Amino acid sequence: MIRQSDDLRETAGDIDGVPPAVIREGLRRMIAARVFDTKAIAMHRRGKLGTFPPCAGQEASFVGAALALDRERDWIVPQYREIPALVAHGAPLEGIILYYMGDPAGGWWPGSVNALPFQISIAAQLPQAVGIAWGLKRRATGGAVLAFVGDGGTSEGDFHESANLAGVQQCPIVFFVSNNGWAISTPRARQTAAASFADRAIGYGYDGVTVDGTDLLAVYRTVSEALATARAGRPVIVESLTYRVGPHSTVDDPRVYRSEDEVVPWRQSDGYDRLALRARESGLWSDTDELAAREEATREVDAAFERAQAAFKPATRQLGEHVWAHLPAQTAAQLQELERRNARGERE
Amino acid sequence: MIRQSDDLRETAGDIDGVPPAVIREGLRRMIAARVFDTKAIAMHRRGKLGTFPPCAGQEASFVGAALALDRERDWIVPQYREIPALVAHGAPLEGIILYYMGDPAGGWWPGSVNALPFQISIAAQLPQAVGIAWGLKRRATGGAVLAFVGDGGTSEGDFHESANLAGVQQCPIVFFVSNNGWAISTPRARQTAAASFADRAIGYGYDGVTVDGTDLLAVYRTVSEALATARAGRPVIVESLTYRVGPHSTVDDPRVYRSEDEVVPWRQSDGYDRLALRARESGLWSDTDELAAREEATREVDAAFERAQAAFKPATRQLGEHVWAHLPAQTAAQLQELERRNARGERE
Amino acid sequence: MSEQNLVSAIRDALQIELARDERQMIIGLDVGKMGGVFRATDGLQAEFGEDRVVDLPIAEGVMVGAAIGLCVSGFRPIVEMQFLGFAHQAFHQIGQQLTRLRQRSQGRFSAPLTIRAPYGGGGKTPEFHSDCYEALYAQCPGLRVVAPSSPTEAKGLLLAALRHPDPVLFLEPIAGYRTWVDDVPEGDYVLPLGEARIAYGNENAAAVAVVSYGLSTQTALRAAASLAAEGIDVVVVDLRSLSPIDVGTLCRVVEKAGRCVVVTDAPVTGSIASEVTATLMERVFWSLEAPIVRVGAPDVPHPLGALEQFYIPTAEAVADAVRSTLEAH
Amino acid sequence: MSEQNLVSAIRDALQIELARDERQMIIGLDVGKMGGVFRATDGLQAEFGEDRVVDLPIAEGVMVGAAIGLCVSGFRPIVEMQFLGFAHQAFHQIGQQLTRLRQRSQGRFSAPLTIRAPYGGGGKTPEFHSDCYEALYAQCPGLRVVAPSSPTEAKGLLLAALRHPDPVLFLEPIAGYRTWVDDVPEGDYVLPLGEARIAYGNENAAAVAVVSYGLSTQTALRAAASLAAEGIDVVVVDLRSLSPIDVGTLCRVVEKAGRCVVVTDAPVTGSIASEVTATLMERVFWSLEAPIVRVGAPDVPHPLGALEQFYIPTAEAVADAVRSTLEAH
Ligand SMILES: Cc1ncc(C[n+]2csc(CCOP(=O)(O)OP(=O)(O)O)c2C)c(N)n1
Ligand SMILES: Cc1ncc(C[n+]2csc(CCOP(=O)(O)OP(=O)(O)O)c2C)c(N)n1
Ligand SMILES: [Mg+2]
Ligand SMILES: [Mg+2]
Repeated sequence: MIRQSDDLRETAGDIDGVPPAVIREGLRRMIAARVFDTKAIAMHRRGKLGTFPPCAGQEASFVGAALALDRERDWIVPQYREIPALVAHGAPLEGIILYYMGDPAGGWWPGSVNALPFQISIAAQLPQAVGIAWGLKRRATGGAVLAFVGDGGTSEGDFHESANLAGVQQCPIVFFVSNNGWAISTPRARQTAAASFADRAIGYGYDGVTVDGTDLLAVYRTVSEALATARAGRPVIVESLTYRVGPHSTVDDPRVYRSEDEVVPWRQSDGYDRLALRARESGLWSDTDELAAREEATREVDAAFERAQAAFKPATRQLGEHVWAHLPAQTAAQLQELERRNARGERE
Repeated sequence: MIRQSDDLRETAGDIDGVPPAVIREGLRRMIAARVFDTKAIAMHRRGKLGTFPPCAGQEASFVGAALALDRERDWIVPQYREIPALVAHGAPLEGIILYYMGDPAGGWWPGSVNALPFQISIAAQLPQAVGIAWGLKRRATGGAVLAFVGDGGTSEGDFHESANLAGVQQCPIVFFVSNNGWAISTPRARQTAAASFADRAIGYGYDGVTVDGTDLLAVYRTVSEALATARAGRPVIVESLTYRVGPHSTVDDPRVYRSEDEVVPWRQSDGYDRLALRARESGLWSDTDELAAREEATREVDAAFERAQAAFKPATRQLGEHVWAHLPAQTAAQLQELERRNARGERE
Repeated sequence: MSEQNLVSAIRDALQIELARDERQMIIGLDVGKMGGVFRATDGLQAEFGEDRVVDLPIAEGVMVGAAIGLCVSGFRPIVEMQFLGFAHQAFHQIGQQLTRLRQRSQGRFSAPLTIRAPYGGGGKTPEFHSDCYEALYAQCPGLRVVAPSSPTEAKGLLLAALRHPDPVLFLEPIAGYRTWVDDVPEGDYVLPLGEARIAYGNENAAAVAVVSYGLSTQTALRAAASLAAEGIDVVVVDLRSLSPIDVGTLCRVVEKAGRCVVVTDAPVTGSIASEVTATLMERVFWSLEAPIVRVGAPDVPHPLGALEQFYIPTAEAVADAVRSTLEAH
Repeated sequence: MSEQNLVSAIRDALQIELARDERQMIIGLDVGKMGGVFRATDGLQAEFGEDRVVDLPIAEGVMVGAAIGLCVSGFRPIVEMQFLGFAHQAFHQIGQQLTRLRQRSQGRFSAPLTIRAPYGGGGKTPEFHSDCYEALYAQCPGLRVVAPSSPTEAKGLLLAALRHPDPVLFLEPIAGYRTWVDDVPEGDYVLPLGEARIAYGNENAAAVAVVSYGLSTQTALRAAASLAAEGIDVVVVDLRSLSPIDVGTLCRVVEKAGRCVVVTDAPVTGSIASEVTATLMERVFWSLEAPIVRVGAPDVPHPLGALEQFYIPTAEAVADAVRSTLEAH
């Protein structure tokens, strides 16, 4: 089999206007996302990881959106499921792993990564996202914010207040609604009577657009355009139509509330498979590439889990770290007392 | 001058499809609203009434909306400015006066009046309105809820969560947005970038409509239709375009934040004047009617103020009344102690 | 009597009340087909229908607010707050609307609803799922706050809450859902609301009174057992009701013992333990032989799972406090 | 020094800090042209521009949340909460987001912002405008809570808050806005955050320590004056910082006096007075000659205007408590 040189293929021509380098990176990252997901679920089963939210089915959506960002100046404000997006933006895997091991030391990214930490309270990160965008604008950085929220999250007051203020302040922000059909056991249809989440934008005075979230190219192009609009001071709501193929989390059993029939078509329109097919046709991707990507991802993920496990040293001391800039004296005393107590190993 | 008999005029023919009886009641109630407003402001100046929110400019909007209701089965959920609507629905003036005198004894209406009390926290009454509508539907009463909120109130999370849930539960509710141009000193344009508040409805999966809030007939017809839609399980957002001609409250001075030029055209399109002109042309209204209505209103308002002042007997005892069904023993003891103390008249 | 864990006792109470009173309904997140994230409403939608057991959009504020409105329309909704930590989103509806409907309407309307909320550590949950926020709600006049300490207690107190004319926040210790097992009375079983109970020991013979509630009562009971082995007799007062507090029982027992340790799982500052201590200070000061000691979590947020073991107050900490109280003079 | 009332002292501090640090901005309701409902930001938009003094839609949650985000982008917003009672709508953003950004990001991000909020009675306001909700916020680890008791204190503490690396909730007693008048130091004037002060009396000679903060310090001072006329010497400890509390000063003074009255304008249950009392119980029990007494409002919501006169704790109530404390034995 003749294998084109990477260089050649990187310039072999766009698909749907998306450059080959992005397509190949997208494919690699989707593979890596699946590898990570699978490993994380396995580690949870072995008791090595806490409750974990798999993203199977949403890889194209998360990766496509993140690749549209300019890592130097654009920000991601995540909820908890958008791991592939954060990784594409530069967040280290081991931090993510440590976080899901229940170690707060993992919940952050180095200063070069323009992203907030995970945030668990549904939609409560959105007001902060608007504030960041507002600040970027005031500083005239040209940067924009990509704020993630789920279909369920759109029902919260925080979603509304944020989307509305973004319009008023003309903030450079894209609200990315991952409409994956479910909020735990609650189907999209019980989340709102609206026909689409993109339609919400009308009520805030800007544009909304719905995109096929299993089509990485479409997501990439849509988010790229949305970011351009946002940079000009007009927020955008992007609704990504996708599906949570797996459980809500590693402690959820979706069979209780949905039939496998519903899942099947979504498995069949897997984002990676769809793009890989087209990329193969265009000579941008091959079995060898796939294998290599999978091997590399496995190596990286395994190494990250090892690093995380080595770094995992939960300690009483961490309880009070970074709660305050100036830890109050009484709290410091409480924590010292607790450290002494815990050091004696009296815990049941 | 020949004066038609009342009977004749009540059947003299509709204007814009609104029956004469409604038109005449609307005119009388708008006059009464203005009389009440004026007296309340005067009483505030004389220190006999607390901070009071005048509704000048919005009479047509409030009265037109309330007259569309079926008092037997429909509910009003007010904020604080909708006094003419509450009065049209049966709320006693003296209760309203007592409330604004700062006496909690005034904050309620008799059991025959389907309305919640005033509620001051912006938009926080809306979730309750949805719950009432939900309950009316479950009881199959055929009743609907008219929930009032201001342009400012639409920015709150409570507005969104309520509007969205109403759609999901298909509640018989009409959200009546009194877009009076201002939220204290904040102009409508800084409240949202959306072109209209009616457009919000799209994002909730139902219809929104904007109506000229200085045209009582238009408001009446629009709310009537909206109620019919709502009774069938489809909520409606009605945006009433109106204007707060007076100050936000008796302690506000609008000259600080808006120019008198802006107010002039609204004064000129006064809801009463507009409708009275047409009613006069149709033979439904006359100077005599106007005079009679004003005299009657003045009598009623004066009497209500007198009754309120006679009833006004603030007492320590009231502090704990109706806070609990079962007042906790310690709280009862605190209040007894306080009653004793206050009876000694030691207050500074 | 039948052996039940906490979830099952709660489900039992819900089932009884939905069957008995058709005004009762359950609303919340994932309470329908899924039966709630802890399965406390399992099977209830199938039994009582989609009109009475209703899955809602994710919006805690309107969840509580709509429940208030449903009361006005004559229903008695039971709100399942998925976790107490998410009631923050509904704080204005709980602390300012739910509690004031009655007074604002001078008694015409009331909101006799119950909000059930899992809370407390032990589950290694993500952030906000375990924080002990109960003292925030005990500051809301007009709202009762109740925390059961066993499956039997849960059944009896929940049925009482569901029938009470005042709104109740009913706190369910996550750590107990599966692990607490009890012989729970069958059928209708109602405990009084607002009365503390003696959960352990003899109030006339105890050297120290240990005051606790919810999860911390189990901690106190473990401490009591180990102290008994050392020959130290304590009496454990389980508050049950955090608002209002049963001051009568509390004072009676502490007056007799003369020494007292108050246990909470919450950060100690501003906690229920502080309120209990202040109340005792005012009322039984002259009977105290030693300062009352609060045992609680440090004043930092409930940590992520891996640190939880270091954070939650232990039986040993309670026992130490009892010992130190006995040594104090 | 210049004679200033509370509003003017606050405006002064804001003006100084906006001029000094261009990261500072003011956001909130009606803070622009109108200069805030109490005029505390009067003229600041004209001086610093619409980018730095910004009127927002009515949405308290996003007001605080966006301020957090602005901090991440390098700004230091000052949020004017129109009234403390409306911070309930932002309770999740304050209690769970603002307080956790630093820990969640392991110190990378922080939110050194200040929320200013009018609170407390005396203004005969509509519901929610006067309630003393401060103890709710003192339960949020990661958030400082400060309440000044005079114009000078307000200026010094506000400037300290605006420069502090931790978020601060700054409580402004409505009753003091126009009526408190002081000789306020001109120019930059910063007081320490987290230290209580002796507002009156001699801690070495006082028979009773009266602990208070914000509005209640003025009440305590009036009580002190009338007690002095009777020959009773008290020392008034003005907490200034409600979270964290300056336990050192508190204990030192109360230990010396041996008797203590704690005053709050809030419903007494779950109040700052309860926390102060519990802390003193643990730390200075052996020095106490009488039970500590809390003086506060009854456990009911702040009433509508006409009843306010019956509700707010009076100097006479404080003086009575002091007298009863002296009689106790
Ligand atoms: C404020 C709040 N309420 C409830 C929860 C519990 N909860 C966790 S995930 C989830 C569903 C979220 O659904 P969606 O927004 O669609 O995101 P997805 O999980 O599908 O990615 C819920 C209700 C929460 N974390 N925060
Ligand atoms: C939650 C909340 N935030 C702030 C306020 C203070 N406030 C009282 S009235 C008002 C303006 C309301 O404007 P709008 O909703 O347009 O009603 P209008 O006064 O014009 O009738 C504000 C901000 C409040 N009452 N409640
Ligand atoms: Mg979803
Ligand atoms: Mg308005």
